[in-house]
Amino acid sequence: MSRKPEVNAAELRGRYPQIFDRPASSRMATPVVLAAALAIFAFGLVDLDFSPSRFISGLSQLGWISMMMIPPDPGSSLPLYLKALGETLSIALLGTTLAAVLALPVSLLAARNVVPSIILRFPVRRLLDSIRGVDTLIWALVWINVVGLGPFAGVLAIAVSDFGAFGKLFSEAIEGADQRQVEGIRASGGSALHEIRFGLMPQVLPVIAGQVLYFIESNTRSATIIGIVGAGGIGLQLAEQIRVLEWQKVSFLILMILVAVAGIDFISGKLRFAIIGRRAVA
Amino acid sequence: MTIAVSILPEQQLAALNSAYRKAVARKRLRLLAALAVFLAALIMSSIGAEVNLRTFFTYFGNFVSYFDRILTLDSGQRVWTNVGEWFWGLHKWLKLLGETLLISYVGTLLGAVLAFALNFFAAENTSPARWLLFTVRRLLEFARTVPGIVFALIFVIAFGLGPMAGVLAIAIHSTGALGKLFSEIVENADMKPVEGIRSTGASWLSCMRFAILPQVSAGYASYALLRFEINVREASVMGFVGAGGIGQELIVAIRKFYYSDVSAILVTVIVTVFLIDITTGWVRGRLFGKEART
Amino acid sequence: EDWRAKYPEITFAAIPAENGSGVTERYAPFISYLSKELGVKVTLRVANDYAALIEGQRAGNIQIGYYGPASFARARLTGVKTDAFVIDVNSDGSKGYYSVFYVLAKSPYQKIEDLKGKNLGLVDPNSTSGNNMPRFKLNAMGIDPDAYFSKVVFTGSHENAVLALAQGTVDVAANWWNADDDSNLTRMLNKGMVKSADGTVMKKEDFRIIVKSDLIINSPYAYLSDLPEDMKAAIKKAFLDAAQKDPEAFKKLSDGKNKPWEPVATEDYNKTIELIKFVDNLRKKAS
Amino acid sequence: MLVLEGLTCRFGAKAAVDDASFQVAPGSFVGVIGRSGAGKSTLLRTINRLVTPTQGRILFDGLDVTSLRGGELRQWRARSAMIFQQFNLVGRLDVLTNVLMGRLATMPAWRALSQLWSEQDKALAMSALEQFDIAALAAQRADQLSGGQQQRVAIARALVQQPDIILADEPIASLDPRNTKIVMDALLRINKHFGITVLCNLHSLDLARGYCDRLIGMAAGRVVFDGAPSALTDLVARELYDLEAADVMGATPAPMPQGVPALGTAAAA
Amino acid sequence: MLVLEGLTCRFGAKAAVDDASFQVAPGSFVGVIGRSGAGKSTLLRTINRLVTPTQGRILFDGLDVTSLRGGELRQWRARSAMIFQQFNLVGRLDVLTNVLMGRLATMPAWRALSQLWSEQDKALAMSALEQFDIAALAAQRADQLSGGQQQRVAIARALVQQPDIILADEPIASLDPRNTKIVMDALLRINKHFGITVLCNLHSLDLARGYCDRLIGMAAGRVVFDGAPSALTDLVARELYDLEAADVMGATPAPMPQGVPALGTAAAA
Ligand SMILES: Nc1ncnc2c1ncn2[C@@H]1O[C@H](COP(=O)(O)OP(=O)(O)OP(=O)(O)O)[C@@H](O)[C@H]1O
Ligand SMILES: Nc1ncnc2c1ncn2[C@@H]1O[C@H](COP(=O)(O)OP(=O)(O)OP(=O)(O)O)[C@@H](O)[C@H]1O
Ligand SMILES: [Mg+2]
Ligand SMILES: [Mg+2]
Repeated sequence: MSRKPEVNAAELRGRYPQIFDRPASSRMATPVVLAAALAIFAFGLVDLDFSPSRFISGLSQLGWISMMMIPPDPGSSLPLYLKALGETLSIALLGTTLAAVLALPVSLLAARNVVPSIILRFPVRRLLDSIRGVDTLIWALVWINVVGLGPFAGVLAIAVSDFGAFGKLFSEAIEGADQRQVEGIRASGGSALHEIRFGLMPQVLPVIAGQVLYFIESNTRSATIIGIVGAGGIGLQLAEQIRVLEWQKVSFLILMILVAVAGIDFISGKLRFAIIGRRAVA
Repeated sequence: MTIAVSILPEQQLAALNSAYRKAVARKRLRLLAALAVFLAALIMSSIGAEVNLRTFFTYFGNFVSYFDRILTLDSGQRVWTNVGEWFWGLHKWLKLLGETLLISYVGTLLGAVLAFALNFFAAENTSPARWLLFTVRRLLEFARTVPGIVFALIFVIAFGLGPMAGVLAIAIHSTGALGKLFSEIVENADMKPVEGIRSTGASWLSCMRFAILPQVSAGYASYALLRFEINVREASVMGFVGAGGIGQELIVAIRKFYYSDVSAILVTVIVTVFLIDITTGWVRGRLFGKEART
Repeated sequence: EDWRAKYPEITFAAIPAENGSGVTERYAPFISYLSKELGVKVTLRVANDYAALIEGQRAGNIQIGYYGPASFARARLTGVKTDAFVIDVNSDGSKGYYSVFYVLAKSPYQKIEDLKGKNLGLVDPNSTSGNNMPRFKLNAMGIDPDAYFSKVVFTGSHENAVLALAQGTVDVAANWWNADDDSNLTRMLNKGMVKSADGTVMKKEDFRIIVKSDLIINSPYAYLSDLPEDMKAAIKKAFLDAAQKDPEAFKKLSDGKNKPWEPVATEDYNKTIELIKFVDNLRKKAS
Repeated sequence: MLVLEGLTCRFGAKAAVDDASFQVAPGSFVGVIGRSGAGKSTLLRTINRLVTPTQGRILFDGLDVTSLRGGELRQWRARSAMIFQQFNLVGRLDVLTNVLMGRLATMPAWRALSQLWSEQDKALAMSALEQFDIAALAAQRADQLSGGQQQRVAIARALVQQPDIILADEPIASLDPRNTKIVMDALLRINKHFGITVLCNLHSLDLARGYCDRLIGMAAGRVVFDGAPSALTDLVARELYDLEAADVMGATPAPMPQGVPALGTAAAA
Repeated sequence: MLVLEGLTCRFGAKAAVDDASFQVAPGSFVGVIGRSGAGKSTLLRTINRLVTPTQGRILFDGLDVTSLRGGELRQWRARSAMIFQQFNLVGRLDVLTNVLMGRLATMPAWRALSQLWSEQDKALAMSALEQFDIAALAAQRADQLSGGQQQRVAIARALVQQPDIILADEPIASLDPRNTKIVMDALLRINKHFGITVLCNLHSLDLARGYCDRLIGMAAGRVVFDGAPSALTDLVARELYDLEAADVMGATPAPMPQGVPALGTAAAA
């Protein structure tokens, strides 16, 4: 057994008072912030009418609803659902792709490591915020004025509103890129364009691809815009079936969406592998 | 210019080049095939989505017409000529905005806490068992894939009308989305500290608490803040369950063509988005700005 | 006739009076009839939002629209140049309907005064029978709904309002009503769509009407005012002849409940416009 | 007394450690040398049970380390402290907390998770830091320290585990000459003062000769040399490292290498 | 001929490089030595103009490098190739493309952006790779290579820039002894065969002595030594590194350090 070092606690305490008796301000900071966050949370629960009894009774109701969902059954509406799913997929794919293509150059302007000047970056960021702040319903109406009712308006509405989100997300991905690789290009005499093309893009494209695919997925699920512009869509069908309490159709539609999303996942995995190599995907 | 490389003899070069080309060709072929598939999908979609560029360019001028109208008061003047009239409902809107923020806050916090509790099990490098990894991942996938609105509709039937259903729907969806993102951060975390702490005889829980958490908490906060912002907008969709807030008010104004109200509410919302973006940017900077740069 | 050259394709847009999912199937035969009759391609668009239809007509790319009375009034009020040309006619020959408040029969509520502090389910901000008329009626009774009820919610559609009531999500719901055997409720009951929270199928006796409004004029079909006159005439004729020339298609539209369309003029909706103006005025007063 | 009996550790088909058997007497300072990939790291990690051996046994004072599980396994890890080439500190935690990590195995979970360290533990950690002249940095974040300072923090962490044996995996590979000396001296001090056994992987033969009582040479997972530093002839060293002995032994290279290496003669990758 | 005249580079109040003046003759192999934070990296980065100097001038064959902007600046960067400690390759691009990055400054932008490399450039890049025995890896992604291989790719990139001078910033700090030798030999080969000037930061005095014609010692941003390696006395080295000379010079330490260092006597941080 080894000898243990001897420790004189009192003496150490005298030598390092700030370690042993941290000032109240630094000791209390975390608990105070936590308490404040919890207080707002508790206030929210009360203000928003949360009640444990309703929650419990609701849970049993949920259990009952899940029982009603078995087995999933589309009834006679399968062709209708398939068509709606197809429409939704087309709109989501096209709209999201368009948004990504437009957002990429703009996100460069919003990234700190590409445009160091805050004066230039600020308006771009605020523009992106504004676009995100405008409700998708408004974008739908705006595009109906241009191209009329129909799926095309949905594509454009999705493209614009996702443009705002992508601009922000992409610029954050760019800011997180490894600066050393960019420096390597610069040191060999590359121009700013070269730095972006060879130093940044290989790094951020995988991240961007992941985000775009996630948005395609989520647009596939969302009901709002696609229904408003008069293009049907699977989300609308789902909402309708819940409203009329056709639980078996509901579960069938949910399954359809899950399968579609899994399909997108699978295909996108393959595509990403092809584009950026296995390692980056794994 | 200095000669720094002696060019190889023709023959040797040809051999190397062909080896390179062969290796690259496979990659390039895959890339081209992928692009072709993607393009084909795009073309099919544009047929399905009835894309019509001619209409688009012919009537593009109409793009501003809606904005033109919402920036006009009932009296026919521009909105900024009479700000008092434009923002007549500011008091009410701020209250509704507060409600929206509260819904989003509670929903995001609930979701983030659940996601936090689950994400270590969903990350390849920290999950204690394969079956746990699989189960939790499927669970998160389900929570993420089923649209928020569906949960809201089901919850309104289960829990009754009111913000609770909306908040729970937001919370569930946030759990799914954040759980995946959180676990991705964990998968990118440096495992050396974990090993260091594990080697001292610490339990799994301690390893997560002391080795993983300090590395990932900034990332967690960043994603949770982003989610909060998304949920602020999501909350408007929850209007019909009685959890509308400002979003519901906006939709009513749009549908009833109260033009100047639309722009006034939009401005209120956009200013809020600015503030959230600037604040979250600041918080992110505080949390992990310095480390990220060094 | 040169209007066909100018309009080789026309768009017909409808807002689902019932749930969106059924509308496409219901309209399909009529659209093909219309297309045949007019000699141009007719495209059907079903938007689940009034605002989309109004904006579409304003931009001029929806030639024919099927409105609710209130949304038609709203379109006129916001300057859309569109004219009503035919109107739905009920099975009893009347050209209007009513707004009613339903409660569950097993509930203790007998009159509106019993419902203070309860939840009211309306339909949609632009729905006449589902929002405007109920507010008008309540105002006449001296009730400010937003203060009087604990919650006032838009359920999104007439069906949803009934379902919300059936499931107890709201305590009282506004809805349209034609006659004892013709209302949204009876249509839903016939299809077995109404189930209570525990899943049992409900009957007519499970509901009770506690308030009934004045007559509301029926939904119009409207075309853009600046279409060529001969084109407008052709469209109007096609509609008026529909019940005769293609009875199957016509019947499908209303499940055989409606009589043939009758001509109508935009002026017939002046009262509705007044009603909307009244409701708008309530807005700034309320705050 | 640490005893290894036929210890084997495979990753797939590859045996990273292959049938290693030796004993380490208490209080000795043993160096493990060998080429990259020889299995040095895996050997140490297996002893700490970060890696589970495929075959063979590890005994410590009669305790069968190979069969431990759960809490007992954690106790063993606490008794056999590891020091890593990359320090493996938690960069975002402060230095003191990093050192206190060495006490985790001895305290109840709830106290640890809420960071309620006992006064005693704090004093222990501070005194360990003081021993290495970095007590003044206790409140700084670990990733703000230089490499040498970080490694000293890691050694302090090992020390507060109050271990019976210290396993150091190339503790100086990332350090400059100055810090190398500081860190190796610290290990030596622990070894001689407290009698704690040290098992230390080293790249540099010079250092191994300078500090260790005994050397174990590994190649392709097998123990190929075991003896006093003085017994390590150039021949053995050359075999171990597969290099010109002069390069291995760290003799100052001739001021200008004999003739410039011709093009295309660079060693194969 | 590279000439530095009173070169100063400040970050805020701190002068990372402080009034440095010296000349480097064409074809020489100059080592820059000094403690961590002495300003070695900043010196090299300023010469390449990755960092803009605060004061002073850099001249190369009469060209005033300090005043260059835009395209001319990029030409200069191409002429003064950098090699980094962390390699600074683009991990997701393949090895050949990484080497071709060295040609960017010489080709029209549109060709570069669409990756239409000329046959000539490709031959150049492939030959450079073959010189370092890694032509077989040309199609692999750079981040799949080992450290030593990556650094060789970086050197190949520097070579295809056809530079007049190579600035190497601790090129071997992340490498093991074996790769260290390979990389340093490669630099030496370039220097002797093609007469390209090499300016190389090094941590290890042994290596500096072994490979360089001339050493420049820095401390706190100032040039404190400039002369032949043989002129670097123990005294100077001690001053440079603030250490016992014996430790710096890499002489084999005594088999067992005289007496165990007492507790608390470790060198101050
Ligand atoms: N987790 C693992 N999975 C698969 N193979 C591994 C793993 N860890 C180590 N190996 C392999 O086992 C062999 C021995 O590795 P080890 O890290 O023990 O060598 P080492 O002597 O420490 O080398 P170095 O000096 O580079 O640290 C190597 O070939 C390595 O590739
Ligand atoms: N971008 C920068 N901003 C602020 N200070 C800097 C920056 N770059 C370097 N410094 C400071 O300048 C001084 C010299 O740094 P430099 O990197 O040149 O030293 P070095 O000799 O290369 O050290 P090392 O051996 O650690 O690489 C250091 O004190 C450093 O903190
Ligand atoms: Mg190792
Ligand atoms: Mg440096």
